[in-house]
Amino acid sequence: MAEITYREALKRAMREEMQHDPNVVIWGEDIVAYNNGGAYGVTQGLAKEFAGRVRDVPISEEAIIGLGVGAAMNGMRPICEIMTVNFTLVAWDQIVNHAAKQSHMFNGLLKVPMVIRTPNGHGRTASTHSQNFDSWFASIPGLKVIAPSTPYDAKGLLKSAIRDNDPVIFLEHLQLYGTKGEVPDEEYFVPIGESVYRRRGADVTVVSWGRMAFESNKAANMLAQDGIDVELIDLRTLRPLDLTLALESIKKTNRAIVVEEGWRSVGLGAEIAASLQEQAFDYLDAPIARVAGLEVPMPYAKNLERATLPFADDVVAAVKAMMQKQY
Amino acid sequence: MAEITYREALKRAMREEMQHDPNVVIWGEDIVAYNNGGAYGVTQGLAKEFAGRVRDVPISEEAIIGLGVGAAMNGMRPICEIMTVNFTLVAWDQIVNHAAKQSHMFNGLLKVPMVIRTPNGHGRTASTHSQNFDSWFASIPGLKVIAPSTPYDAKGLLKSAIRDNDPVIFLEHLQLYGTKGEVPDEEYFVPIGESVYRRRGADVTVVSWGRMAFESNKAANMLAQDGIDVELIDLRTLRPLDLTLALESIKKTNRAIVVEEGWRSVGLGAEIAASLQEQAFDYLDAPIARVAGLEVPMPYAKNLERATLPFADDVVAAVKAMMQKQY
Amino acid sequence: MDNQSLISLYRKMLLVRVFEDKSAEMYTKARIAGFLHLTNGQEAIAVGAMSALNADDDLFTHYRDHGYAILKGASPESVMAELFGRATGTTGGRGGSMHLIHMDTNYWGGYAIVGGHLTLASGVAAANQFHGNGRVVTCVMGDGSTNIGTFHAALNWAQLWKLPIIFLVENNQFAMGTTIRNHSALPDVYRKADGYGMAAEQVDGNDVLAVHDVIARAAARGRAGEGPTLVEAVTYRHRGHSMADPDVQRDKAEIADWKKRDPIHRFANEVLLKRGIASPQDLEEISAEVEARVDKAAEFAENSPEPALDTLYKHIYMEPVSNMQVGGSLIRPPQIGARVASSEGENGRQ
Amino acid sequence: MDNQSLISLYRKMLLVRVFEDKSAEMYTKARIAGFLHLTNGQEAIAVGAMSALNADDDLFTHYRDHGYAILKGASPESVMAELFGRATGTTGGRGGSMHLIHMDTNYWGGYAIVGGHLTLASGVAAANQFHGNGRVVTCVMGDGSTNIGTFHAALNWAQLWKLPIIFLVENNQFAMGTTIRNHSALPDVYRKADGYGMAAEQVDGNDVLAVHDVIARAAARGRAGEGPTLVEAVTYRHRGHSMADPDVQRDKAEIADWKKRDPIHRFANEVLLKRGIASPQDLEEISAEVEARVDKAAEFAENSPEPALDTLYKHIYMEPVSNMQVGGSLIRPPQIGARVASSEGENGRQ
Ligand SMILES: Cc1ncc(C[n+]2csc(CCOP(=O)(O)OP(=O)(O)O)c2C)c(N)n1
Ligand SMILES: Cc1ncc(C[n+]2csc(CCOP(=O)(O)OP(=O)(O)O)c2C)c(N)n1
Ligand SMILES: [Mg+2]
Ligand SMILES: [Mg+2]
Repeated sequence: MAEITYREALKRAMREEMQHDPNVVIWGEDIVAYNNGGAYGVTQGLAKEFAGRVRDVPISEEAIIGLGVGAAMNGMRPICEIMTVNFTLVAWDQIVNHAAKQSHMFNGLLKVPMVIRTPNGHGRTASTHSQNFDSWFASIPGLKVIAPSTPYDAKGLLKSAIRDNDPVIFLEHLQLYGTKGEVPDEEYFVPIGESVYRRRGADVTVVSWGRMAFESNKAANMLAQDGIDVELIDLRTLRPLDLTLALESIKKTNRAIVVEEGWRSVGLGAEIAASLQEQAFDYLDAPIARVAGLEVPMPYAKNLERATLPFADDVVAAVKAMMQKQY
Repeated sequence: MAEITYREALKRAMREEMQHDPNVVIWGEDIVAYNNGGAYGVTQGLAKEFAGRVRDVPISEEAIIGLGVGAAMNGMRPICEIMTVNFTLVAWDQIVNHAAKQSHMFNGLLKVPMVIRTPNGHGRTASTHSQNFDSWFASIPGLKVIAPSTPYDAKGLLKSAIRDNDPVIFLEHLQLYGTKGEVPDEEYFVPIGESVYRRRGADVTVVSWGRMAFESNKAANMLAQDGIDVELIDLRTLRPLDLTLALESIKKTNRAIVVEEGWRSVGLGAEIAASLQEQAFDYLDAPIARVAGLEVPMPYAKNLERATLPFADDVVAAVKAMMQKQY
Repeated sequence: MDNQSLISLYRKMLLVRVFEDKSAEMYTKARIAGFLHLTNGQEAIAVGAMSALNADDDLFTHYRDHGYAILKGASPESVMAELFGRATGTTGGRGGSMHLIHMDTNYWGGYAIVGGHLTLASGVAAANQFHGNGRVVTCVMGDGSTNIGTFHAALNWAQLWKLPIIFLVENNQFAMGTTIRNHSALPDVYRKADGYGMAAEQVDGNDVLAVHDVIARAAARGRAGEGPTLVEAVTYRHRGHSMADPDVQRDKAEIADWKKRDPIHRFANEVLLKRGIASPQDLEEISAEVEARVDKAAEFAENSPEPALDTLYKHIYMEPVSNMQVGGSLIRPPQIGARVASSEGENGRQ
Repeated sequence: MDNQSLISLYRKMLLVRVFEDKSAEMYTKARIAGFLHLTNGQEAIAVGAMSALNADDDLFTHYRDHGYAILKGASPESVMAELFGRATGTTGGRGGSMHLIHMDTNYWGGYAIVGGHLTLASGVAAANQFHGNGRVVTCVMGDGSTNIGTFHAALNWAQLWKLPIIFLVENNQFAMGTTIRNHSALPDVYRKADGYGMAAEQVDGNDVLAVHDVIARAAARGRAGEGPTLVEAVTYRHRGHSMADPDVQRDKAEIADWKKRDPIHRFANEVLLKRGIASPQDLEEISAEVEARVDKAAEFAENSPEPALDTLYKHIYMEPVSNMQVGGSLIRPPQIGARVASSEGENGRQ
């Protein structure tokens, strides 16, 4: 088992699936010529390997998604790359009113087996280029939404997503592309819709996903040194939302914190908190807390960007505050 | 004080503000010629009264919002009518990345005093034409979001919205256009950002807005006959979100239900439940419950549409279940 | 075209017309609700276009779609039942008037977000090209739909990749109540192709044979790998935008004038009767036959059941995840109230 | 144009060039982060265009905006400070390189969502028209931005209402790494105006005087109420798309070839020196002066403070509601952890 990057894991998933099924294609802006394949290099080399199946397209996200839906309905399995998640807004109607609704509205006569791959993330790119819409995606009936935090999950879930017969929003993360982890050489799939324990612990339940699962894990390591024993759940799939482990865990720890990167108000964290208090009301020793990004259009300046985003130390502080507070 | 419709109240607000300020204009699809003014008749007569200031525009919602933002920055106060909320998705980028971010990103050098008026609602129009995005709007920093449930609030809040210096999403409701209520002849304003008690009661707190505030009020009347005493809070503004009354009420009733029209997952109801349990944990005798629309692309068939949407009887059932249940 | 085919064009136009009139009647009888957009006056476009294409050629339309669905082969019964919102409709009552479909002959459906389907149609064309299956896509829209962003994004891409697709604009000169001079910088819609170097033709949309010829040429272009064509068929609708339209804004004289150019009467008079292909009596027989056909459809719809309530969650996902719950959440919402209760027992039934 | 003006064009082009080179240096020294898009090779467009317009004419640009901001009157200091993310920058460090602004002269800012600003610019033009103030808007974009929906929606509307606006496309023949032949059905961008019946001109974007003339004509058209013009200025960038671009895909010979057509050297040789307007020594003096100017800007930026943390919530709303809390919620989030603690005490400070 080799250590590879999250980026490489994604590429391997696509390569394997393109070998497996000739109808899998990749369409996106600057995924062929630029940088030998992609603004973030995820598709590097694939255009050469699969002639005619990886194509650069015009800048028009509404058309990338729309053509992807059409091609998917008509026998292909397109992977549509949107350069960053910020540009999905241009295609919002095509995602919500078209990709997500086709199979239900047309009573199962159509299906839309497409994957929309797009990275979240930041990097001093200011307010229109540093956003996180995980929560909105996770609220849309008809979509499946995936946000892996490790190379292993990135590969296994992307393979599942490509084989799935529903439209899948696959949320990668700029800050994770370079992170490494063990990935088997043999083929494997990670099932869609199953959360996982990243770490077992007795004191407090932390529920997270994507970059914040990564940061929460760091936080758990730091907290362990202070004798606080975190049980960390990585959701991996955001829709359908699997809260079975969170529920199991909270019945043991009696305390939970949801950690998310996006805006706090009406975030997926709110859904998780609301659901858990409904389901585990009698087990709670403290209100369910949320750590989230500040509700500010992201500024460019280094110090302001840092202040806006949540990191491991924010999780540490939140856990400590919860453990100390009397209710 | 005369009884007038919600529709008429909206029109009066626009007429008064257009008389007050020559920079107020209305742009939208089919608001002049069609039906003498608007698919739902809200602007009827205004084009004649204010020559050149009410204009039909091409079908291109991205341009309606974009031009509105530009005109607002440059000294006008445009009211942009989007025929129904469903079509705001076409303009999603223009709303989220442009309307909402301009003043912060440009450090206060620009302001965007525009109102985006658009109705929610249903009426056997199937899945792409029967949606509710209140929750998404309410999560966007930089926007103010209003959803009045009475003619009085419709007029007073629309006047406040037009005078406000920030972009306001003004969510009307098809099912409320024909409802009547008392509206003073004298000028008045309803402040943005203040929730209101619609009904005082001791047993259970119901928090709602828009059509569901209307339905919840019906439900409260029905419940009163069974001796259940509902305290009903109408949020009126969804962003900024005023939960002060809800908090006050829950400390008295110890039980709360949030009632919303849209999809349950990651809805504003989740935010309210999550916030209230954070703030009033020690006062709760039961988990905060949510009544919401089913997470289904809306079907056309009468029985299926009815099953998908929440009405007063759903609120009644939810309140009764909560009152009966032992925790 | 042989006489039989010419008579068939007439029958089809009449069928579409009579079907529309019947649905108008059923709307006023409250059998049909929501939006109902009728195509009276525009029948020559659908009939001319469909007659020039292969049975398996692909079709996308906007919401003014009853005629297209029937011409593609959906039975009038299934279409009327859909308008009624019944289980026997083309989508089992889910889509209604605006979202008919007939996948047996690659009719990919009616769409109601203006311009939204142009990109989908282009994607189907891209798949046709990828698979080299020789099928050509026709994508129908109104004049008002040529100003929205997706029109541009789709046409640029289609021309760039030389996709086998025909963009067919039914220019009835109004977007709801807004005349084309108030919504489009260029009222000559076909000239919008110039911005893409795309082939384009303008045609009298009330002349069924002219429409046939233009579409035949465009389809040949598509099949030959020469890329898309923008076709503008100029026409006029006899009724309001939808049954909800009071139609106050259009000029009464203009409407009367266009009614004189009715595509069905015109074809009957100028082709069938004039050339002696059919007698007035033949035409009356056809008419009676068509009326009976449509009556049967209405009767079928009337007698059809509503969709079963427990189908509501079906096909939100084509591939439900093992333990997926209703509403996309894997844990069961608390059992409070009807709203929640009504979704009970739906485990894994998406 | 008199000699002084000609020399001024040269000085301005050089200022933009030297500023770009300095920002590249500062980027490699990690003073600048994020995306940094430089305009080397394209300077004649900004300088030519701005020289043809009034000081209060409106300007919108895409993210390749340093030159435009400076030409509109923002001091090199404030621009460099913005690139550094400092409090003294044009937006106090909020926008960075892609979102410069200078409202004193109606420069409405740089925008980074491709095509997103075209509608905003049209709205500013609509307000100019409404107020009859005689101002003309210039809206700058790249060739890659002419394929997205908003391009179409904005151009149709602008032509329909005859708005006083110039759509100025800097056609550097690439959208990031994608050549125009792979992204645009028509590589002759100016011909996209044909779909709107809009006036259009194509111009050598490396000829500052030619650009001046075209923009002057377009502005006159706008001021005369004749509506918008689409201007295509053909050019080439000497560097990669941004500082992050390894620039592997462009042909080395092509780059070298275009460098021979460098707009600054060309103007110096073919106009200033050839016509005896300036001597080589004059040009060297200008160069030294410009270098010093830019050094001063970098020094200013270096010595400027970071924005104060407590300004973060300012201007999310221009008109905070009486009791509005941080993050749009009126009740205070629970005081747990740094994430929340950092937003303490912000009551009413939006
Ligand atoms: C994006 C969007 N905006 C607005 C509407 C509302 N609407 C429905 S049909 C229509 C007019 C369309 O006119 P046209 O394209 O000419 O088609 P016609 O109805 O004349 O056949 C409008 C504005 C919509 N369905 N979608
Ligand atoms: C809607 C959107 N999609 C994608 C991007 C990413 N992106 C930034 S610049 C660019 C290329 C634009 O090329 P062009 O318009 O020719 O301008 P140039 O950079 O050449 O000046 C792309 C794809 C974006 N910013 N916005
Ligand atoms: Mg029309
Ligand atoms: Mg370019």
